Amino acid sequence: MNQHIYSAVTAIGLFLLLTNVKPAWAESLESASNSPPVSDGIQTPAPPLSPDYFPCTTCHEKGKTNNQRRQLKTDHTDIVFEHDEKNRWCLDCHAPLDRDKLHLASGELIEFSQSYRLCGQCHGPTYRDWKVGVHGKRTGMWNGQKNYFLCVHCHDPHSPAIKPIQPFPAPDKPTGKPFLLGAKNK
Amino acid sequence: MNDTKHIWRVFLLVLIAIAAFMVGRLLFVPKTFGQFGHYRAANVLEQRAFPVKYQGAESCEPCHADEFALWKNAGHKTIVCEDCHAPYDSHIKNDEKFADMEINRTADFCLRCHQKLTARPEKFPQVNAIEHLAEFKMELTDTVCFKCHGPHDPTPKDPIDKTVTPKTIKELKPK
Amino acid sequence: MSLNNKPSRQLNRRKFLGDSVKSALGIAAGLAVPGVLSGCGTKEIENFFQKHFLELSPAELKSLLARLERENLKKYGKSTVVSAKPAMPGVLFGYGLDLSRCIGCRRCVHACVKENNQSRDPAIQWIRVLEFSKEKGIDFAEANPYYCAPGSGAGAADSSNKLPAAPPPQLTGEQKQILADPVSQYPLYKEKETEGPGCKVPRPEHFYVPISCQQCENPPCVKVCPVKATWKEPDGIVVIDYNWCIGCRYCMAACPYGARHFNWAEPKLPSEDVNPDMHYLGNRPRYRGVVEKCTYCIQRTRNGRYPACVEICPVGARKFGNLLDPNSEIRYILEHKRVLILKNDLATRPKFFYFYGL
Amino acid sequence: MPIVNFLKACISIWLKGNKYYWAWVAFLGVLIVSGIAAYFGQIMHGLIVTSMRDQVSWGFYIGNFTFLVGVAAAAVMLVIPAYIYHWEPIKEVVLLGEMLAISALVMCMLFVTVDIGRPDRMLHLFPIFGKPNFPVSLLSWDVLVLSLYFVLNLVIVSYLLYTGFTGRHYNAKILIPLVLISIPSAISIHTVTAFLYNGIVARPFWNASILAPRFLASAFCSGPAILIILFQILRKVAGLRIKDEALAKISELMAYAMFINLFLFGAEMFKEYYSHTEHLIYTKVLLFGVGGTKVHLFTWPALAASVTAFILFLVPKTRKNFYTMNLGCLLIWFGVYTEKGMGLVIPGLTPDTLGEIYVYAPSLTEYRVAAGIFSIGFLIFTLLVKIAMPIMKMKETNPAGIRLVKPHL
Amino acid sequence: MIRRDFVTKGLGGVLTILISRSGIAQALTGDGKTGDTYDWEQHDYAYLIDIAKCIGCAMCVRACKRENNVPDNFVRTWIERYHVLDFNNTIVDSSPNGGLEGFKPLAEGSGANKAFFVPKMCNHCNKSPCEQVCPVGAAYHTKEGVVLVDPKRCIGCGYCIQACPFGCRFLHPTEHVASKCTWCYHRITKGLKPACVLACPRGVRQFGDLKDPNDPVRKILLETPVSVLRPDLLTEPQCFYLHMDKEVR
Repeated sequence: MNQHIYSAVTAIGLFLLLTNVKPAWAESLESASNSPPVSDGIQTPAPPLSPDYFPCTTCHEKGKTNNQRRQLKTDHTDIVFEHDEKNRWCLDCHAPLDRDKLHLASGELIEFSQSYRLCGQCHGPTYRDWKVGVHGKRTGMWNGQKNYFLCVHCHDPHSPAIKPIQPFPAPDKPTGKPFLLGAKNK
Repeated sequence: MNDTKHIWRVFLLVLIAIAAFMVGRLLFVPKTFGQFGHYRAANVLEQRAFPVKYQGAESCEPCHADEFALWKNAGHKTIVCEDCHAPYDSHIKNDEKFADMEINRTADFCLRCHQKLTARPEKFPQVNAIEHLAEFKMELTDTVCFKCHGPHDPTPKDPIDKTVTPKTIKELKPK
Repeated sequence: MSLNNKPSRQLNRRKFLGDSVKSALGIAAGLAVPGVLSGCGTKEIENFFQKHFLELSPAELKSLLARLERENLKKYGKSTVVSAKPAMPGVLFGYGLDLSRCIGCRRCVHACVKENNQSRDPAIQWIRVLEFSKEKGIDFAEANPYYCAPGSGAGAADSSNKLPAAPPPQLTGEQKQILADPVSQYPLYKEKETEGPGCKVPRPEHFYVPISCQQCENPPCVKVCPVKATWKEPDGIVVIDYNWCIGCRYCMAACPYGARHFNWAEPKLPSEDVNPDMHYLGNRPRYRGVVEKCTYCIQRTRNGRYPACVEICPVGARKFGNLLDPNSEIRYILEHKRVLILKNDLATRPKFFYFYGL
Repeated sequence: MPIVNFLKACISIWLKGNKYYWAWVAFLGVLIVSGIAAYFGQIMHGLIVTSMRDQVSWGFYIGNFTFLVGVAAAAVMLVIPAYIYHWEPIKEVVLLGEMLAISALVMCMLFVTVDIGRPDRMLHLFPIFGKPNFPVSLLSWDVLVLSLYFVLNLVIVSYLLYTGFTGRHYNAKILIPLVLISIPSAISIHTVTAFLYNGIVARPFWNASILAPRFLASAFCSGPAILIILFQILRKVAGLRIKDEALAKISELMAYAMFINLFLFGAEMFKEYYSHTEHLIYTKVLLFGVGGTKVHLFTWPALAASVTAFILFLVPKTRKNFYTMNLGCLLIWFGVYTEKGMGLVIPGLTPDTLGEIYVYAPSLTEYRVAAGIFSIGFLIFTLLVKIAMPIMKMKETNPAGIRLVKPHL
Repeated sequence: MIRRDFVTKGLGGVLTILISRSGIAQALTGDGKTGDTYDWEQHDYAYLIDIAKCIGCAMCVRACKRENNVPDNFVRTWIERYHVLDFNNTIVDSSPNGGLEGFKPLAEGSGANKAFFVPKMCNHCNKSPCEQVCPVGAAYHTKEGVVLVDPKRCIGCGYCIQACPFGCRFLHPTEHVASKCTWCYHRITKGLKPACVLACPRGVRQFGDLKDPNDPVRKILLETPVSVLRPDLLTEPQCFYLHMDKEVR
């Protein structure tokens, strides 16, 4: 019973959050509609899903779920969850009854390839920027067909802050051939 | 021999000049000049002694507790009382009221913040006054804003004009 | 010879002047001799008499491009396409770089090297990524372009001028794969943590400003070129005719952004790394002794594609588009974001806009 | 064919000389050969054999170029009083001054030639053959005025020598207009060279409106300083009769020029230090060194040398004493050479526009090429003087001839 | 008589100097003897302005004028409005009287792509050019980093007004001395915020102490890239800006 109450409270909280946020960026979304139309047929590379796990329904049976908020002990122990972990948990995003899908706050089930809609629920301004191509990456043609990248291509959905990565090699320091006045470069 | 005399005279002149300079310096340079730098240190204290006029919202609470409470928990809580009223010291002196508080109730004053301007951040609540009032079949007059919005709590639930209530607002607003 | 030899009055001064002009020309020719020495063979002779790019007739241009393709085939054993596609009408290119996203990973630098056939040794890199501390802000006196260099600890390497030149940077296999297929770097957060020295970017308390040619609207480099070897194209790209540049490096002194690079030695470009998609004004192989610079990947952008640095950027910090198109990304940035340009006071009016996406 | 005779005469004069002459020529010849060899290496490998890099893209060559443009321009200083005001004592040294200008200009052109990356495309700088970016690029102006000044001097010198050789008096209707044109072009070669630096907004050290006056002032020091020493050598070696009065007058003019030069330098330093903007770092490179730059080690001795020379030339006693005069000349030469050579180029380019400090010091190739070019210049000057000498001497014994030298002292 | 008088007066003068000097020193360093715990060596103030938040209401300008008795037609802090028309064309207005009367919408069809308000004031530069040029030592720096004008010392020559790169000084119309923002020195030394910070309804203006390790402004300055006006002049302004656009000069 407790967990039902918990998820109901979260859902309501999320809903309230969204309705509060909405007026601020809904207007901007309208103004952004001048930019190239973003249909839901946005071309993106395949979402980065772990081939070991996907499809999730190989393990998670459809229609069944454990709504207990808990520390995972056996599986998915590699997932570090640092995404507002105090206020949310797995089933806020993953559809409880169909693990091959995600769900929005409205309850609508969406494919993993549409995960940006899920992210956009909370990150309104970023979603707006992403749609017009200012946040996130695009490849292709600057005046034609563009490929989008999903939020989860750069951000680990479970721990979204960008992690430091290995840089490519540094440039050479210029080396001269000084004669007599050999000097150290600082 | 004459030469030494000349030298002494020059020496004396220089001495007099130095003395005159010292005396002049004593007379004209303020006492605390140069104590901490090339300036008059006493001025730092003079600057500090300048009277404080704005005392902040807390200074209003003792007398106007109700308004303070209303304001403290509402949308206008970031605006200090003295912004719309007047500085504390124009109202209170030596802990005693000596003059009435100046209050600006004009719509113009409200619109200083809430008139729609492109330069304002998008999220900030702002309206085109004429259009906004036209929605409620009102005209732009002074104090018109207070018909629906209380100055201390601007959400339309505590208006000055008690004939306007959230319910009547809903009725006024065109569908 | 005799000093008493009286010259005839007929030897007029005009003749004398004519002679002296001839001798002056002779000296001028003498000055040109070392130049002729610098290259022998028909190729150089053809180059020597080649006209300025803007004065070529269509037929001449065609044969010139064909000649360059032949040369490339001979030199690199690879068939290449050298185009001279003109600017599209109604296009003015603008570039945006999100300073709040850039992590200083230098992928753009190496993608640019690969795309634009830059010399690998001595290494020429059109993009320079500068590291600044957040506390000091953009202060060029504090800039560090050599962050995360091997053996440098945290900061720049303390190398001596006398040391032999360090070997050019070697890319690891994984890095080469990323350059070949930018999508392979995703998901970004799965990158292996163990490889190479421990230096990772972004380093705490630092931010990064990649600088390449700013494609100024009022370019000082074009102004100073004594031979009109560099000019601004109608789409705003500042280009160089590598067959016309005399290598005086006046433009390098004049550029406030350090965007121009000189071929101090014969550029080395391994055949297997040659990008066969070339543009006459862009990434075709350069010669020793000429200046080169970023052209917004003219060979890509004139065909509607994004520049290579935009395609490789793992965090999507780089944006590109048409400034004249009100629906373009770059216009959105200019209209909605906080924009910064470098050295604003010089009134060069760059079309490279740094912005804060946050 | 008198012109052939003249050339024949020239060659026979060049082939005559004592052992000092031949030792000097041989010495120059060795340096020239070494320079040509070094330049050949540079042609083969590219400018990578110099120490210049993207961060410091101009160096020793351009520094020498700038200094020598000043030397060339300084000939005008001797022309103005001599020809316009008919001031006799200086008149006799004008021909030598113009010869020096010619050799300096040859050196200038050679320094530019060795500095550029594609000397085979030099012709692109000239009209008809190329596309000079004429009114806009200061370098194209420089090409124009340098060529003009070079041709003018060549014509004037050749004409004077030739008339001298043929024993006629020069035609003032030809010579005076040429000289009149050469005065503004002498000023303009140095002004344009100053503007060439001055117009670069990206390099604040150069982007100072005071640069052109400073250039002119220092040119009026460095050119005559070399001349004074050369005159004395020629008096000894070639027996040319140049009056002490003339030398003293030149050194007096140098004192004034040096004062203006130092004053303008001081004005520049005041502006930099008082306003203390981010541009100060270049002045710091010049005066104190930043991040390992070494140019400040030369700046202070050069400044001291300039000040000392100023004092030496200001005081009549030391100005007229040959030891102190020569010392002053050497000091001035050192001072101006440092100030306008590396003292101009290095702080102008270090740190580079993105703040990087690359410590530039010339490579052996650069030294060898520069030495070769200087030798070529000295050789040209030696050869020109060698022709001028007998002609001028002859005139001394032939008062009916040209009035380059007064018949008697 | 006269001599004795002179000597006593002279001695007295020296004594008063000594006494008053130590008194001022005590008052400034707050050693407790004067009942004042404020020590000017314990503070290093900085000011932070977040352009993105500013709505241009000019409450700060009003508060400043009232708090500091700023004469009519002059302002110590003011607000500029930037209208970026396209990427090379910007209108700047400081709507009448430094924004004191508030801002009105621009005429229709001005077609601004982007617009924002920029509050400006004395930057209290660490290396202030105004102080550098003052001939009489009337402009000075307190140990907290506040640039002040001594009105009794100032001769009204106006040199500092020319020297300030930010246009922050003006000649007082009646006192005929230079006048400028003091960061409300009389308030901050009593632990209060400057009047403009107090009056700002949007938290655009923040005032902090760099010597206080827990100060929020100090934290922002350390962790966020902030801008200053005219950084190339190396005057080291102590007013920092957040979210500054390239157009701001």
